[in-house]
Amino acid sequence: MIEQLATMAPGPLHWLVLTALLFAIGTYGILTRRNAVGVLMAVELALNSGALNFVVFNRYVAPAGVDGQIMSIFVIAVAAAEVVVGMAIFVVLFRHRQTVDVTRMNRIRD
Amino acid sequence: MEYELGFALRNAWLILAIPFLSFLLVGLLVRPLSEKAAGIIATLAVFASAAFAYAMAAEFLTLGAATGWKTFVPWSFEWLRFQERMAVHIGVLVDPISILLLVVVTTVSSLVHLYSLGYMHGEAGFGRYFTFLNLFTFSMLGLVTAPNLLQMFVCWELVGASSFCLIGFYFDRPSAVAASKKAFIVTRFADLGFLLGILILGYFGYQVAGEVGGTRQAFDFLFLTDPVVMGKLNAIGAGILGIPVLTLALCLVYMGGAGKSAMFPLHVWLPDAMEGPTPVSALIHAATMVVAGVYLVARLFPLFATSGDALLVVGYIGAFTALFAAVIACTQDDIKRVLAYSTLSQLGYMMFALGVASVEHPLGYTASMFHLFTHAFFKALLFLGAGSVIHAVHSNEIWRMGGLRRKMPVTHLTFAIATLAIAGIWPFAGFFSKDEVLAAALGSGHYGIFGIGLLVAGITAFYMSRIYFAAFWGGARTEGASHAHESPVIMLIPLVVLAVLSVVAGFFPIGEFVRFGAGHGAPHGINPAIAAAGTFAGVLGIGLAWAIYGSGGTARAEALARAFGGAYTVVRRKFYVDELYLFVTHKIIVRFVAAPIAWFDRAIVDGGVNLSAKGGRLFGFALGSLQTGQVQAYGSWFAGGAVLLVLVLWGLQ
Amino acid sequence: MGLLSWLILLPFLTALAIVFTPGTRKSLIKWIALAGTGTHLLLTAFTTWRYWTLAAPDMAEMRTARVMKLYLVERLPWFDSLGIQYFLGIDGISMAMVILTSIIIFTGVLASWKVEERAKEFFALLLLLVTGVFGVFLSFDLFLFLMFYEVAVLPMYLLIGVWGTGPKEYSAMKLTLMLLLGSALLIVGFLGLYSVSGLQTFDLTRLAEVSFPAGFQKWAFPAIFIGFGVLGALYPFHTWSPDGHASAPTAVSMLHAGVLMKLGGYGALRVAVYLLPEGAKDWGLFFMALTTINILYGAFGAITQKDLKYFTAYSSVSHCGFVLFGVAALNLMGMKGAVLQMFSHGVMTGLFFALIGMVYGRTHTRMIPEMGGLGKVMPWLAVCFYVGGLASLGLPGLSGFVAESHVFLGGFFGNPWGSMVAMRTLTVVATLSVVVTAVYVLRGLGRVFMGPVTDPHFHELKDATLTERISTGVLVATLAAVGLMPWLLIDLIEASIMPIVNRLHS
Amino acid sequence: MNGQAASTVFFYVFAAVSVALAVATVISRRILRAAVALMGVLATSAAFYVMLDAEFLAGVQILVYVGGIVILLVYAVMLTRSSELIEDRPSGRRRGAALAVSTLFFVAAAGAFVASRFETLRPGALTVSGTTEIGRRLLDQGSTGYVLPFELISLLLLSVLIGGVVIARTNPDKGEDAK
Repeated sequence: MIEQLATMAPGPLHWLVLTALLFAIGTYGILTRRNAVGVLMAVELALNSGALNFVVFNRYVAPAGVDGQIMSIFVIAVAAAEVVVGMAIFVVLFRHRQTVDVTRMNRIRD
Repeated sequence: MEYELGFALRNAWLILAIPFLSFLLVGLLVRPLSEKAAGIIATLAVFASAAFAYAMAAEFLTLGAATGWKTFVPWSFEWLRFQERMAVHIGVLVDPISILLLVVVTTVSSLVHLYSLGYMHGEAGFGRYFTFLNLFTFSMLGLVTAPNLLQMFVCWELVGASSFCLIGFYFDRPSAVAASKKAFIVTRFADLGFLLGILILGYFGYQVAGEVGGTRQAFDFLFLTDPVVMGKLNAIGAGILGIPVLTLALCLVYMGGAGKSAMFPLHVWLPDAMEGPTPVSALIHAATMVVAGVYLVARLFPLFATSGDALLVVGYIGAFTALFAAVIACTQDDIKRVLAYSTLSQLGYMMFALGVASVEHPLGYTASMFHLFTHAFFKALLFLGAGSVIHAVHSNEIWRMGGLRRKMPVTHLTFAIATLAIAGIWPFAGFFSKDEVLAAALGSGHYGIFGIGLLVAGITAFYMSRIYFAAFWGGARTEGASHAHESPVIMLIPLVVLAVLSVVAGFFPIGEFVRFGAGHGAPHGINPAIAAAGTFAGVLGIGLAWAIYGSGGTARAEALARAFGGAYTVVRRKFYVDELYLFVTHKIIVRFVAAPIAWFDRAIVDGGVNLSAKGGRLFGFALGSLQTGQVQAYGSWFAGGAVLLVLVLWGLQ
Repeated sequence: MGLLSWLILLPFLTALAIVFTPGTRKSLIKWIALAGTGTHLLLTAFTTWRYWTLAAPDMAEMRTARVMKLYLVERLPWFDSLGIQYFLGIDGISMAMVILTSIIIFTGVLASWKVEERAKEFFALLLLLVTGVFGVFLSFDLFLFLMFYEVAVLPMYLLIGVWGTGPKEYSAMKLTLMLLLGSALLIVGFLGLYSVSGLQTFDLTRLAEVSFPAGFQKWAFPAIFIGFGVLGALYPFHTWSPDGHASAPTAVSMLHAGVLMKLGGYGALRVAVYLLPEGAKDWGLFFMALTTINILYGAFGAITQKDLKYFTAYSSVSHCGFVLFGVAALNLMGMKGAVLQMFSHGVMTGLFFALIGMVYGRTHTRMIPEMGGLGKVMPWLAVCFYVGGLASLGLPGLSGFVAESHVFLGGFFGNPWGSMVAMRTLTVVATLSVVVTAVYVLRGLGRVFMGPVTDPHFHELKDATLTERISTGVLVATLAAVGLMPWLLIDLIEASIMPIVNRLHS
Repeated sequence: MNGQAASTVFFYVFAAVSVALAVATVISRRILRAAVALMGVLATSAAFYVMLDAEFLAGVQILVYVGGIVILLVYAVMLTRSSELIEDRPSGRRRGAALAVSTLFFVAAAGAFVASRFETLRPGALTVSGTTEIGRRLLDQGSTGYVLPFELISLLLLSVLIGGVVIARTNPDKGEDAK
């Protein structure tokens, strides 16, 4: 089996399907997680798959440049910023409502 | 007009303006200040119109001989223009019958106004009473002088409305309110026919006016009774159900007349209308308004004569009503109701007199107008006399009166004159006119109608004598009757004047100018055979009444009533016509039409609206449950939707 | 700034003045409202005079004209790229409606003299509503027309929802939604006119120069007619009217039944029949039949009503049926009758609702069976009520007769584009309403005002106050004036109806 | 098994691990465990970067993501109450919906990729050193340079730093309100 696998060198399609899968899993997490921190983690997952995607395209479509990689760096930076702000909000939120369960954060409805 | 008109005819508008301005003045300005002044001003105004009407009549009579009694419109102005050839002019039409009616209306009206000053003295709403009375006089004069169908209809409705107001004068009495409503609604129903008749005549008149050319207006009587126009109208042929258009239109118009003149089966409102003050009954429900129907037929008589069939309808319904009402009158105990049925019966007389008239035998036309003329005086007199009695006894019931002969000599004498007049005894007015009506029926070959007329003459004499004997002869049957005393002078003056008129009116040579066609209607002498027969019937009726009621006791009357048994009850209950109406209107119309419609509206139509609203709401709720306020749920929809959209777009490519 | 703009602006400025008045000074607010509407009445009188002097010379020429002639025109580009203009003008029909509205709002303010709760907001909204109504009657750009229409409808929602009685939220919602449904149809129709004409304009006078294709007219006419019909209580879209009127406060009922419902007939005549004559010919008989149902159905519906306001509302359904019936008859007499009936019914129903408000303010009930003998206690109100009632059953001498006789004649004379037999039959059926109307009017009023006084408390009630006498007196006088001198109104409107008729015949 | 084949096998192994860890991240009921799984996913991503010849990025990934962000997350988790560390399972409906949406997304995306025929692309030879080039481009002021976004990101990070402190700072007044 391994031999068989070894003959199937990963082309762009494989990479892209992988990133799509990771992104889908991230989406699933965003939509189901009840803990706000968990939601944030799922977001990181999705962001990460996005960054990976950039690099994949960089590698296969424009190997002469590094623009994709630079984009990934930006993604990572933005992700970092997002986590910081998100965590700060969660801390405040937790302090006020004693919970970070997003399913109970439905006051927007009223 | 090539003839020089006198002052009155040149200023004919005054005949309408005087009572109208007086109505406004009294109703809006004077009444709130002083009720008494309102009454006096109103009365003066009506006397002024009476004087003016006499002046007009005098001028017309002097003019008439020269012009051949030509019909003309001395004054009019355009009031309402529907479209070209369809304008309505308010104006004054002068011809023999309108002059006749003008005299009758203003005379009776002014006497009734005078009488009311005494009769209504001290009543609450004295000023209101005179306001309405003035309004009525104005409308009636407008009706009489109408130069076209529309003005006729307008005033027709206005007399109806003022009659409504006056019947319901004692508006805190439920019976008066009910009676006023009934009168208005029943006549309104009849007016529906009138309105439809106007629509039909208006439409075809408009077409004919177009063919004839010129600037003539479709609604004008002068236009409609023009021989050329009548010929064209008659030639239109079948309308619906094979009935010729003209006949149909005239029958519908007659329906209006029958309502106002209380012909069977639209008569039910008139007896109830006696809830109004007695002078009102005398003026409106005996002498003037109720003859409007007769007047309408007479006004359109050339058309009716052209159609022929419509005239037969008029004749038979009139004859039937005359008999029907006379029979009922024999069994009623309320003096005003007896008089009301008597009025019905006499109106039937006038109607069938018109019905038997034709182009070949136009005597009925004259006879009808003659009877209208004399009847107005003696019937008004009867009502005012009855009012005087009621005023004294405080009851309408004839069995609560009795022996008033000595206590109220003037009232008694005048009432006796009126009774003899209506019974058709020479030399009182009724004799002449009744004789002429019967002669017309016989002369035109309507023997059946003649027979009915003769029979009714006898019955009339019977029931009138009945109330006369019951009220004035024998001994006082109640406290009220024994303490009765004569009415004040202001009430007696009209009685005396009307009594004099009831005696002399018959000698008035009305046939000289009220006639239809040339030559035929020449005044005729008394036909001895018919006169004898009529007088015999009258004397027989009086004698019978004397035999039964002359003693003043009720024993013989009760025995007689028992002898007739069920038939007596049926007649006494007025053949149950009222009950039938009540059943139809309340049970059927309200319960099976109005109530279901109201329900249908709320339940089905509105229910449909509410259902759609509910549907919308449910849909909203269904969507609303998606609004959880949870970002993740929104996210699911957003992401799913976005992906689906991409897929759809992709699929489309 | 022309005269017509001032007609629209004056109520708006009055509303603004009220907004900037402290809410606690209620009597000042009322006086401002009264002054504004009183001035408006004078301005309307002046406009009438101006219109009359301008239009009188053209009257004869209008008899054969096919394009309506507007006076005192004000025209400014607004959204130029879409061809939307600020386009005001006036003709006889508008003039009659403006006079009506001005009278109704003046008397309506007087009739609302007793409003104490949030008086400031009430009067401000009322005047805003009226601004919209004036705008509708004066604008001849369909877009502007719709805009003013919405301006008129939305305050209505608040006025009923806040100051109403009974199930007011429900009624307000129903009324607003159904009216908006109507305006949705109108928007569809108007956009159709806009695009099919190919002129890139909403200008009514220019659209009137276009002969729209028959296929288009066939669907656009019913859309527009029904769109206006909803407002004019066309069966079966009338159900907002009983509930809405029953819940609305006095002045709003007056304005709504008196004026806004007239918009239905006005638009049906002005837009639907005028612009789409071919559609009108196709659908005339159908709508005649529908409005015949209206007429009788409303009348029969009124017989069994217990609540005075429902009673009047059903009567309005019947009377508004006459308006649309006259329009659908597609001839001069019918359309004249329709406009006359709009005016007449406007005044009459304004009077009714004003009186009901006054009676209710005294007895605190509107249920007919609970009242009785009030004529003895409040003779002024009783007389006015009866005058209104007699006008509504078409008594000659009051305005109702003039209008109804026109409508009946119009219906009976019919038009060449439908079956004459059918049109006549429908007219005959419709005339039945004169009897039914008499029945319900006399029954209802008889119960309330006649007979013995049923409740001893009623003896303590007072007759009308001065403001109430003025407000009802003005309305009664208007009814009588139109009834006695119909030519005043007929001369005003006839020349403006002729182009509509002539267009149908060309 | 040559180098090429080895890297192919590595790809599949890492992919499987990555996906498994990702799934663990989103379905684990213990937040701390999820955080660890996420760390694993990010680490495997670093390996992917290496496979894609982006060594610099791999380093950044380890340093910033795994070392910074995840630790931050773990800290946040630590700060919250212990009862929050184990979360309730989301409702079946929501999981179903989320599964449907994510599956749909995956199908759509994968379908798009398949349809686009990317497999025809072959990796070209890298002409420049990745790290050097990144450094140069980031600071390049020319038309192909990223100096402006770079500066903006720096600003963003600074403001986030300050903002985070401001938001999370204990405010005595607010604290009173909360009670």
